[in-house]
Amino acid sequence: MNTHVLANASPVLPVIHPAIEFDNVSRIFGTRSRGQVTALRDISFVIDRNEFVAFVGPSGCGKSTILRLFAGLIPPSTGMISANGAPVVKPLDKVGIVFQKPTLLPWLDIESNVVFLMRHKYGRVTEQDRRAARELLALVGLSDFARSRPSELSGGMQQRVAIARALLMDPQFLLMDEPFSALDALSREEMSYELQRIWSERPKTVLFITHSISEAVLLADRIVVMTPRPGSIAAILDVPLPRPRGAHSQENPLFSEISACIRSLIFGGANAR
Amino acid sequence: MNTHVLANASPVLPVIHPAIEFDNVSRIFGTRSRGQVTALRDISFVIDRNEFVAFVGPSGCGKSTILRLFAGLIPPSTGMISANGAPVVKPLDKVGIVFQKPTLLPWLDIESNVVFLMRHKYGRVTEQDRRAARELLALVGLSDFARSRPSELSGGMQQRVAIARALLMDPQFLLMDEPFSALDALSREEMSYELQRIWSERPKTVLFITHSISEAVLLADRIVVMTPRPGSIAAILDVPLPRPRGAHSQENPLFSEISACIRSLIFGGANAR
Amino acid sequence: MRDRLAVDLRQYLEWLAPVLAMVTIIVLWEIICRVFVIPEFILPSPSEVVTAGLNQSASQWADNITNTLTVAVAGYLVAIVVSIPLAVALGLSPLLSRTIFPILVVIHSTPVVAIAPIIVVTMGTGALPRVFITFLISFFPIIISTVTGILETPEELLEMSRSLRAPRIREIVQIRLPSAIPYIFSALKVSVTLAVIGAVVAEFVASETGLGYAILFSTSSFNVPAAFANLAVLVVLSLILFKIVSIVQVIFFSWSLETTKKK
Amino acid sequence: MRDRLAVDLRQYLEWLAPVLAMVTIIVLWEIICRVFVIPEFILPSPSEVVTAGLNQSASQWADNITNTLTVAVAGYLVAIVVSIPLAVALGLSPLLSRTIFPILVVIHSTPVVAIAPIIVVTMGTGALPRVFITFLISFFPIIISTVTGILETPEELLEMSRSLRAPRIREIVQIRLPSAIPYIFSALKVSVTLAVIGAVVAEFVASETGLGYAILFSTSSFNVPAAFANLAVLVVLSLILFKIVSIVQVIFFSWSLETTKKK
Amino acid sequence: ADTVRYVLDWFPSGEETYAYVALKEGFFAEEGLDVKLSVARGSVDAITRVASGTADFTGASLGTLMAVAAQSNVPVKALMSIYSKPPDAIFTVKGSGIKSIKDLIGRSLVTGTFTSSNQLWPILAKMNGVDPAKVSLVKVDPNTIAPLLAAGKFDASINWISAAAGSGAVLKKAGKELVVLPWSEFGLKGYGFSLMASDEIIKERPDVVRRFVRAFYKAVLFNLKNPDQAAKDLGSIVAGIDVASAAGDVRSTIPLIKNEVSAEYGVGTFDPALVKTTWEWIAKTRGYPLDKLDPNTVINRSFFIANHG
Ligand SMILES: Nc1ncnc2c1ncn2[C@@H]1O[C@H](COP(=O)(O)OP(=O)(O)OP(=O)(O)O)[C@@H](O)[C@H]1O
Ligand SMILES: Nc1ncnc2c1ncn2[C@@H]1O[C@H](COP(=O)(O)OP(=O)(O)OP(=O)(O)O)[C@@H](O)[C@H]1O
Ligand SMILES: [Mg+2]
Ligand SMILES: [Mg+2]
Repeated sequence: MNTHVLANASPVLPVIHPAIEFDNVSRIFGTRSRGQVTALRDISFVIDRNEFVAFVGPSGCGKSTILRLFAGLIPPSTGMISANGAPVVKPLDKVGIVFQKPTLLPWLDIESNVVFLMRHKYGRVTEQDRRAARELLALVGLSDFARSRPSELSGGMQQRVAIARALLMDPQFLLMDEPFSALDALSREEMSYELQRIWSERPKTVLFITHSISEAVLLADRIVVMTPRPGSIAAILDVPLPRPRGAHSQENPLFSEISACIRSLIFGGANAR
Repeated sequence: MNTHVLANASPVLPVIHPAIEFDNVSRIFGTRSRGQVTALRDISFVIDRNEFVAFVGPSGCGKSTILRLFAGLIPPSTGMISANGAPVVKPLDKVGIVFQKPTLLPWLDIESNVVFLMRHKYGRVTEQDRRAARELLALVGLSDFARSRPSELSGGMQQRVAIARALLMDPQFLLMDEPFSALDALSREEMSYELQRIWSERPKTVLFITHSISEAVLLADRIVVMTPRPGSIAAILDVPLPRPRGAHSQENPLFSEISACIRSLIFGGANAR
Repeated sequence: MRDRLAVDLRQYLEWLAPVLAMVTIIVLWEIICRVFVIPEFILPSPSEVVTAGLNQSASQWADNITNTLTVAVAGYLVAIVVSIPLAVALGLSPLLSRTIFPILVVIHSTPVVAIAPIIVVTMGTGALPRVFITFLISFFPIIISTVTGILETPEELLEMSRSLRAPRIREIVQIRLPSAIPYIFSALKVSVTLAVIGAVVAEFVASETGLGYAILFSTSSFNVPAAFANLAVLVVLSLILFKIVSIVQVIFFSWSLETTKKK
Repeated sequence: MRDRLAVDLRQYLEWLAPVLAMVTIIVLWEIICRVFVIPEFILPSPSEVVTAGLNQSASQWADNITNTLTVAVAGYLVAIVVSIPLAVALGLSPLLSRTIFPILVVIHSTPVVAIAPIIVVTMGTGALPRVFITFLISFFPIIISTVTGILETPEELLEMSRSLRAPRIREIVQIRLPSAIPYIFSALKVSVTLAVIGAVVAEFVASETGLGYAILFSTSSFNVPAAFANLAVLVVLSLILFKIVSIVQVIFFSWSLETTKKK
Repeated sequence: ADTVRYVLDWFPSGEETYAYVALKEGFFAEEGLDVKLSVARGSVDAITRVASGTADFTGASLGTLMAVAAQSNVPVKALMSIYSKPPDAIFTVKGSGIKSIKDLIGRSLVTGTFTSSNQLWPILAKMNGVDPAKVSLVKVDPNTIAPLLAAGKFDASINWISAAAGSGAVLKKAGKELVVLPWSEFGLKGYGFSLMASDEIIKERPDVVRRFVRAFYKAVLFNLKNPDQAAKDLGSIVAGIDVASAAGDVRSTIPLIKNEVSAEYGVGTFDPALVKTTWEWIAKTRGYPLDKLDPNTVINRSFFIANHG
């Protein structure tokens, strides 16, 4: 069903490894009430370096699990995951994650929360980091809240802090789990553009989970559409819309075409494809 | 700026009190870093009995604060809030709330979480409640997870549990704070229809916070559009689309008209109206 | 397969390690006693302790253990039964808390020996004063931890409760206490060993039986190995009670350990 | 304005209530002693205690207080410095935890009196054995609570840390310990009064100065009012230390009390 | 000056004045001794401290030393006897009708939990034709005995004579009068409180030991002659001593030191026969065979010379 074939099948040329590769990955959770639950079954896909890939699919289909698998936070039950050709056996280096929940540290103020990942990973925070943090806070519209505690922020504001925090890391892999879910239409659009700008200025491989089809089409190079029970890949779609994309992209007939296709995959069942 | 005038202005006829009334309500938070912060300023609106009102507005404009004020969870700094004509001075009775976070109890399984509000409010849970809970779990697509613990559920699944939990209360006031934010397009649409069905079968006053403009237009009788800093009401729009609404409603030109109007209010500033 | 073996080995090691540690300590202790010829009245060697233990009649052992155990468990249960409701009251009323807390600190920091006369004169010399002393020594951690746990309940859960206008008692029983469980059990573990100490101290003050009495009696009659034999049994009792508390948590409140075990 | 007054009154009451409670207890105690003519050698009346206290010379008071306070504080600090790193180690290694925990339970449930001779023989009769005894008595709650707190760290924060491949030490210092703060302070409060008791017990078994020695000495010479005077000062010391710990939490870790105060 | 360490076997009181008198009256200084004092918690603790080298000298019960020596090879020797009679006694209140051990039948008796008297009691009782089972005996914290007696919770108590003054004062406050029945009058014989030293100091610094014994002996004699001054000396060094009550305690110890035994053998000496009697009592109470210990091996008579004071 996958539209892509493993890229490293050619043995002669110097192999350029894909950034992310899932090869027949399954993940089973042991639960107390329902025994073994298969969250993901036989997931295979390949993401190239600096590609922007979106994951869409119904709630509970295993999107967050894929993110955690790739980040090396949980091991796959079977199958093989690799990053830049090396198997993922422990948490990846050079990863920035926006988790589904903001997970801010309640005892730090907002600016400290933004630089926290730096401090935590490298043990120190330079003045330059702090400046970058303040710029990112401005970018997400929270300059006034640098000294506030997370508990004083609204849900959407907390989520924006989490985004700023991950961007500050300038990671090679940016993994975002429904980063804009708590944002209003306006902030959402602004953030989408900013994310695209950052991504084009400093290319990185982005794994972007969303439940907004239009957001996926707007942002992604390719879209992985998933189905649940057990989580598996229904289709992987290319989005050949020209970049930079913006409000105007939505007028491109391709946009609505791809959107409709995803919609039919999700709403109408995978066979409709 | 409000399009509605207080309903109880006529002194002769027996007064029918509005379900929800905010009269010049402001709310100031004391913060450690930034002193007094005005989250809401001079908010006035009236919601009639069994009306479905949606609140949209940028992140941090005070939507959740309005919900908490009406629920009586926090007092207003100035102004007057009343429910059915009586001032709100303590938490309201007959209220069902879907908070912005799922706030499930980690030590209970999903079914027990759904009936928990019953047990907590009334001290006991009847077999009928349990049956209703199972029906609601089926409705939100989580029948298989009745015996799971919240930690075994995905973000969207947890949110659906929170929705089922509030619906079980069959409250006179249903307050929902971005209830569908973690849901995918499909679940979202399904849930919207179910919510409409429930609301029409057992009418109740619904205060529905969302950041999806189309969702607001699809569901609400009226839409309160808010602007931030400090949070105030930009406009209150009627949505005279015929009910029952569904996918077909989106084809009604009124739908896009109202959507555009809201969009311009949010994106283009309130003056554009 | 190899993974399976590793897991087995690991589990095996988990049981073996503590036993091994204990055995090592005891063997080292024996060796040190022998090599440095440490006199038994300062530190008897394990073998001397065992001999002394075997010299004590079974009925005497049964007596001592029963007496100490009964008092320790009774005092502990009283401490739980009194402390948790009191902690709930203190957690909910800052005024009450401010008023009562100093008194509790005073009670807890009063050495039992200093008030032994009052206790013995008012309560006599039966089991009552001993249970009371045990209670006095072991109640404090439960109160402090329960109060902390009750106050640390996540605000969002409390807001949910308030939104329902649930009676206070249900907010406590159904929300605050369950979320305070990790705190409560941390205190219950501290208190159970304090209860054993309490029972021993109580026997110092007024008793003719029990392990504490036997320890002090043996010491006072210079039979240090016998004192250590009783001490060893006392300590094993403590370990067992501690383990029981841990097991109760694992069985009945396993969710409170969830973050620990999730992988 | 009326609200303002109510707030003032309330704050006033919050300070007044505990003082009032203490005063009431003392007055009641005096009345009971006088009405029922309770002999001073069982329960001296507050006035007799005060008289006895005034009879003790200022230099003696200073001596007793300094000695007990120094030992209590030193033992307490040692307990903190030893327990928190140890707890971190135990919290992170289940194997170590399984191995060491039984030993800690054994240490904590050994009555000091039983091992006093060894301590005195090996450490002499100076301040060292007393600090050691204080440490022995007060370290346990800190370990138990810190371990619990470290293990109860929200999984999502740990996952964040793991995703950064942060060194273990930073996970502990920057995430686990801060989120264990409510647990740690709950234990620090218990331990500080235990440290005072520890200092007193240490003086019971090996010392010639301090409040604990004075209590035992006065009791043994039937000077119960003097014993109570020293007991009263001891208890006040305990209260002050307890309050200091609370204040440290409020000043340096106020966020750990946030849920408590949010309205 | 030579520094030595003396450990008291109980808190400073009228029965523990000797070291303080020797300090205050300059007896130690005269011998060129710099004496450091410490306080143990009972005879066993005191002997343990001397045995383990934490102190050089102590004053403690000879019977305890024998019991200890019978258990293990403890490197401590008794040098000089001070009490030539056992201090154990029955305390009761006037009007209780208890005038002898026999009168205790059917009455209630309270005692300290860990006092060595408890082991003597059944033997003494039997010797006086009393079935110990017919006397209810309750053990409590020693500090609570006097209050319990004063509160009338018990008919009598087992105490040491040296506690008579203090207990008498407590009873007086309750309007009662103390009656003391020394066990020495009911058949108990043997040496009590004695001066002891560690084998180590005996071996390493015999001269210092000799001088210490001489000074201590002077203090004992001073006590006999000037009980009030002895109490004052104690009070001048130890804060919180009630001098009047301490003087009473000093007086109550005089008959233990100066009596028909000391009249015969002299204060300070150990008569081998009485030493043997002391051991026989100990052996009986502990259930030891008589040959478990040669009682005279715990005594070193080479340092005390009666007339050098
Ligand atoms: N407890 C608090 N302390 C201080 N400020 C607060 C507190 N709660 C809310 N605020 C402030 O009030 C404003 C409104 O917050 P609110 O949560 O109502 O926003 P919202 O409209 O729900 O936003 P979102 O869509 O992001 O959830 C924000 O600026 C926030 O910083
Ligand atoms: N720790 C766990 N224990 C048991 N089951 C789990 C666990 N984590 C996830 N699952 C199960 O795995 C499936 C996929 O979960 P996941 O969180 O990846 O979904 P998702 O696609 O991110 O959904 P959402 O959009 O709602 O966040 C779900 O059915 C969930 O119940
Ligand atoms: Mg997810
Ligand atoms: Mg909100």
